[in-house]
Amino acid sequence: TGGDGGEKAAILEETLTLTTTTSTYDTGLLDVVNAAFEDRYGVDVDAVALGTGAALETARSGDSDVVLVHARSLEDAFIREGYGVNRRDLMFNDFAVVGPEDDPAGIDGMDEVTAAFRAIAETESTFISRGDDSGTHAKELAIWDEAGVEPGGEWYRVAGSGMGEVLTQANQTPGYTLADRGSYRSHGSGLDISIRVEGPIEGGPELLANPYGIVAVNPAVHENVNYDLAMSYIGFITSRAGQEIIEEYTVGGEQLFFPESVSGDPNFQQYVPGDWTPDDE
Amino acid sequence: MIELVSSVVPVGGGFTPLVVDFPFERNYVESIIYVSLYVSLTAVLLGTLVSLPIAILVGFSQFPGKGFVVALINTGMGFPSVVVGLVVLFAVSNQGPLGTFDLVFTTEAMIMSQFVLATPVITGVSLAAVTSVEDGVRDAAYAMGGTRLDVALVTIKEARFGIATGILAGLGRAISEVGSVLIVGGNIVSADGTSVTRTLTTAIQLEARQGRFELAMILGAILVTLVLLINGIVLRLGGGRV
Amino acid sequence: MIELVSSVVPVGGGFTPLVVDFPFERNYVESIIYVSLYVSLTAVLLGTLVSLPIAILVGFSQFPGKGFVVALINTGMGFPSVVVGLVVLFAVSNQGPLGTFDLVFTTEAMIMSQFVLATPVITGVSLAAVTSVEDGVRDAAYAMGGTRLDVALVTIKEARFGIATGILAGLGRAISEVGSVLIVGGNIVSADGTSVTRTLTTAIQLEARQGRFELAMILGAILVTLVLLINGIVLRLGGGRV
Amino acid sequence: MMRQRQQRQERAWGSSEGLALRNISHGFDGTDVLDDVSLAVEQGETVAIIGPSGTGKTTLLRVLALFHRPDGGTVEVEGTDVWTRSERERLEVRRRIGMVFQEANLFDATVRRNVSYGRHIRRGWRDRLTHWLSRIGGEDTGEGVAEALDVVGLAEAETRSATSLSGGEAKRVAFARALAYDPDFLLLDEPTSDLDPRNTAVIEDAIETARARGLGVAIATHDMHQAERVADRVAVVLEGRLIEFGPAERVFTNPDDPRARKFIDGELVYGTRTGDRRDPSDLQE
Amino acid sequence: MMRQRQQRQERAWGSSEGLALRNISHGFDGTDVLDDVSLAVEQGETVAIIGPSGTGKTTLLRVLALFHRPDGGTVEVEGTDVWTRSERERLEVRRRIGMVFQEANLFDATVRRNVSYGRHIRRGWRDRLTHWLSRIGGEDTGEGVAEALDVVGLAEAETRSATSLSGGEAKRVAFARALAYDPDFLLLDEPTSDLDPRNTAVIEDAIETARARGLGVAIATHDMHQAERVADRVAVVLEGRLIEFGPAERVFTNPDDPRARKFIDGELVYGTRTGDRRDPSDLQE
Ligand SMILES: Nc1ncnc2c1ncn2[C@@H]1O[C@H](COP(=O)(O)OP(=O)(O)OP(=O)(O)O)[C@@H](O)[C@H]1O
Ligand SMILES: Nc1ncnc2c1ncn2[C@@H]1O[C@H](COP(=O)(O)OP(=O)(O)OP(=O)(O)O)[C@@H](O)[C@H]1O
Ligand SMILES: [Mg+2]
Ligand SMILES: [Mg+2]
Repeated sequence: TGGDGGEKAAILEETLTLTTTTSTYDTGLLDVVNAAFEDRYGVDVDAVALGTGAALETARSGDSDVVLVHARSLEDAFIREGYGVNRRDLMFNDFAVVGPEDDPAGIDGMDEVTAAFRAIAETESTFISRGDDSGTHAKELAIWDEAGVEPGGEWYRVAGSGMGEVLTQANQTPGYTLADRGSYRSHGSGLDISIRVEGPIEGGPELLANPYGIVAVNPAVHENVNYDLAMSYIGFITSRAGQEIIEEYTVGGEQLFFPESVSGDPNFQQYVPGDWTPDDE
Repeated sequence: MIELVSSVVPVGGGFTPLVVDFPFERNYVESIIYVSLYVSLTAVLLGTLVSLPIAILVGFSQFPGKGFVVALINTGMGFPSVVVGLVVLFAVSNQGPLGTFDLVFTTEAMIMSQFVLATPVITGVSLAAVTSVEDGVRDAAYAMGGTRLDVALVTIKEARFGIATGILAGLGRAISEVGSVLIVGGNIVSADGTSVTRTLTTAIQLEARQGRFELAMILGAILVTLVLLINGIVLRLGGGRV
Repeated sequence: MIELVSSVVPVGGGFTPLVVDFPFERNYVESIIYVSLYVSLTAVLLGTLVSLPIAILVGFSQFPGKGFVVALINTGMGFPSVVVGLVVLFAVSNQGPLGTFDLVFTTEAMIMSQFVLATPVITGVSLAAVTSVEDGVRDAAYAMGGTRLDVALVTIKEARFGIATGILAGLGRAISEVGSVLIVGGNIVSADGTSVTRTLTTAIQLEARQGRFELAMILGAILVTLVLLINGIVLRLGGGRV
Repeated sequence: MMRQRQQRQERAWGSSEGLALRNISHGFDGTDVLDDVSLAVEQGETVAIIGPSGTGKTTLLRVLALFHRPDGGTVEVEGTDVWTRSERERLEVRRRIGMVFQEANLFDATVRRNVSYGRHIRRGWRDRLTHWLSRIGGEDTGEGVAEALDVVGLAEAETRSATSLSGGEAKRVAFARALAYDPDFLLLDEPTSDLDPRNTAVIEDAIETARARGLGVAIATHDMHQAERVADRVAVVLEGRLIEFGPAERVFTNPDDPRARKFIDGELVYGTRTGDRRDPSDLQE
Repeated sequence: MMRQRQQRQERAWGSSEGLALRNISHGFDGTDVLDDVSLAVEQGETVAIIGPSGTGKTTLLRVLALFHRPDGGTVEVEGTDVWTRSERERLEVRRRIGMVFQEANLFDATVRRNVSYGRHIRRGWRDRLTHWLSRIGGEDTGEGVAEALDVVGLAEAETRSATSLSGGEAKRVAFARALAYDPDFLLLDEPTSDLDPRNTAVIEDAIETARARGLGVAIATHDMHQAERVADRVAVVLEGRLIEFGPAERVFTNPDDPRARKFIDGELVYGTRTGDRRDPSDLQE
């Protein structure tokens, strides 16, 4: 609490609606961040977990004030269309290839994720794809592309489900899948599959990096959105205090996310679409 | 259901025994139960108020295309909840016709979508129940000077067991569905761990998604127990014939 | 539902008009429809075969605790589909009692979970319908030398409209649910874009997750149209009274 | 009763002061059941409606009770064509008519609730609520219920469930139900068809009492003896037509229509098992 | 019929060759309805069961038709205690009994299907299937249906829906339904209660024909004239007890029990409207 009464009372009634992806939500990080934010500003944060596409779509129709996702290309489109403003790099973690204990494709410990994907395809080991246009799905397709493999056939299963469901499926089938570290860690006990190819956090390839961004909804498009509050939230979460919370957040004793917004070497590209150059227009 | 849980637990392997350690905050579970009951019971209550007159009207009037109307009502029993959720979302969204009321991610929007889901079930089953009431009984009420409303009330009384079943089927559909409440409600809890728009079903789904199956089961058992209690009450009140 | 879609499209802004360009592969949609119908109709058929004897037995015998049994049946109408999905998943998983049959992520597992969801609805509504059949009609069948089965068949015939409603309500619950089929079926399509375990509802859910609400609506419209057709057929066959 | 007497003076243009059918025709799904039937039941008289099975007696009574808007002709109450009036006014008319159906048509409730139902629905909604609230915790005694049940000899059955009654008992409860709210007209469809002679006599006594109090009674009956005993006027219906309508004495002794005579005679010669039975076919025109 | 004659020789230990009740007592929910009733219906005879309303006539017929396992006493068919036999054997017995209920209890189907139902369920499942398949595209003609309907004068109603029948028509269809599958026993509960004299005579003729063909007929009736006309033996039931059971002539002219005489007399003096009616209370013991 704290802070002086006058200003606080003005925003006390208000609610900030944050849409995010289920995988982000399910790590539990936002519970901690939002509690701190609510404590500081005295406003309620409604965190709504949706598929990546739905999270952005909800923001497009002005039903949320701020979006937190990890799918840069979709974020870029969102900004290009004018729905989002003031994107900030927020934090990152990484993806990892998880798979069964007996490792039928023999990829355990490979340094190159593209090689691992090629091995999976060659051995026709079951691979479960998110198939839902999420950030994770986009990353998976990028890796296949990089590996020069067109996935298809009996072994390649398109699940069209969230990360949690796909992890359960991979565990049950069993099969390989690409998972973000946060979801893998925070998935409940009883997973028999484990990490086969590590991401950059554990020294794996940069290709598996998973950066998160946060974007405010453009108040010029939707005048009803709570832009001030959204910016307060972005300010808070990218502040030193916010980044410390992210830094200190652990599941099962391990750090899940690595802060990225506080940097001596600011990345201007974070405010605009990733592929934008000044002479674009 | 409780039995189900305990029979299931060993399969999942090494879970904490349920009795030793209830894995949820009391406040969390209580608020979730409250939201579930508030939303579903309100939706079913409203649905019943709308359904009974429709059932009586359709049941006892003859008009061309009646069969089609009945088929339409019954089709409502198969509305996919996700689509209903989306339709309600569009309606309450800022651009939607109800945008000014600011209902996105509120219990009111959840009530609206559950109303849409439950009402055809209540109407359809009540219609069948009401149709099976003998003409003679309605004739008697009419002959004794009953108004339309009196005749309708007598009919409802005679069909009470079927109507109670319809209401319970509607409640079952509402309280057990997850597709629409997730979309229009957003499954929100406040920072102090109190449910804003989280229901038992969305909480179950959350736990299941995260692989915490035993917790999902516990919440499921709570839901089923609640439904059983409500069923007992409704059948006792409404189903004199049982 | 078609109307809903077109009234909703403008809200979402600049979507392609529906007629101009059907946004799915024909093969994809056809295989999804096939899986949906196969799973739900099989589950409802099996559910009906189980439900009718139970409804007749419970409806016409008196025993202590009957009210409780009826409440239990009706409680089944409120089973949360996610929990049913989890229970079936455990049953068919490698460690589960049915592990040897290798049913995880198959349509068979989906049929099992939809059977669990649809049967209580069919039983509950049929029970109410059967209870409303006059004793005199059953007496007549018995007096004319009917076996138990004959009396049961006469009862079913008299209650046909109510039973048809129950079957349609069960079908509605099965074909519109997404929680359990997603868990036990996995929403899988093969690489050539043919559905393995993807149903209309899981496809709708997928589109909705991706924010492609208008595609979700189109699939929803297809689903509702199918349900309407089936309703028409069932009511024509079974509901002579309408 | 005074009310009606006054109205009689005021409404000189009405040719009947009771319930009347004028040139009624009515059918179901294309088949004609009633054809040009005119008949009146005045207050203080009993009209018996007789005729073979399936001839239209029940339909006639139901048209009188305003169940069906007739396909042709008018239904008049004290000279007023009721089907030109508002539903509200027809409700008032219906509330002056008590009906006993051919089947008992009891509600699935206690005998008491069946018999008190007529009074119940005449209460306003506020009264119903007060009454309902006052009943919580105690049982309704139901004014008039015990008296009406007493008339049919079923006073002790008041708290029984109507579904457990014997055929004759149910019929008697239905009679009590029609009596209980003190109507001006009684329409009785075979009210004693399931009753033994003693109970038949009880009901006939009740009918006579009602008539003496000024009610207009119409009774469809298949029992010629009963028609002779209770009726002031007799209507003979044959295949939907009224072939005879006049004072009981004349119709039974000297009917105008030969078929009416045959129908009534039918009964008189069926006296014993070995008796000379007529060929049913010679009842046809 | 020959079958029964043979059995009669073989089973000398049976004291009745028809349907018999021995010391039957039966009740519902704690109340006694029948108390120590013994009665038999032999083949080739008609037994009338008379008694006031609510006295137990219907219950007695239902015990005869094996609806209720009696609380006490035995139900015997040709000397065999049926309730000690298997359900299969009881089914065979039931299939020899035709019953007409006090209410028509028709199925919600056509008249034809109602009347052919008895034959239908006697078919094996394979026959039913063949029959059902052979019917697709054409309507079932239903052997015996037209004949049975002809007996009750409703041949032309064959294709009508049973729900649209008048009260008396429904009762006659119910009678045809019981006749249609040629039973050995006919149990009739007020079969003519809703019928005019002509149709009553038709039914009574049919009863007489059946009796002459060797059927055993039990008829519960409230019509003393009818009992006199059709019955060989008469049973008088009063408050669940059989107070009189003997040849019709003796019971009607000279009953043993004074209450039986009073009950029967009740009818005889109710001849005219002005007649001397007895106080119902003097029928009580
Ligand atoms: N199911 C039942 N539950 C309770 N009581 C019953 C039931 N059936 C009949 N009774 C009672 O048993 C008594 C005898 O009934 P039953 O129907 O045998 O009379 P009945 O002689 O046929 O009369 P009626 O001439 O009026 O048809 C009546 O008092 C009746 O109320
Ligand atoms: N709802 C209906 N639909 C079609 N036909 C009907 C309907 N109600 C009655 N009928 C027919 O109309 C005719 C007259 O029926 P109604 O019931 O008036 O006869 P009724 O004189 O009362 O005969 P009963 O003495 O047998 O009761 C009958 O042929 C009957 O089958
Ligand atoms: Mg009639
Ligand atoms: Mg009886």
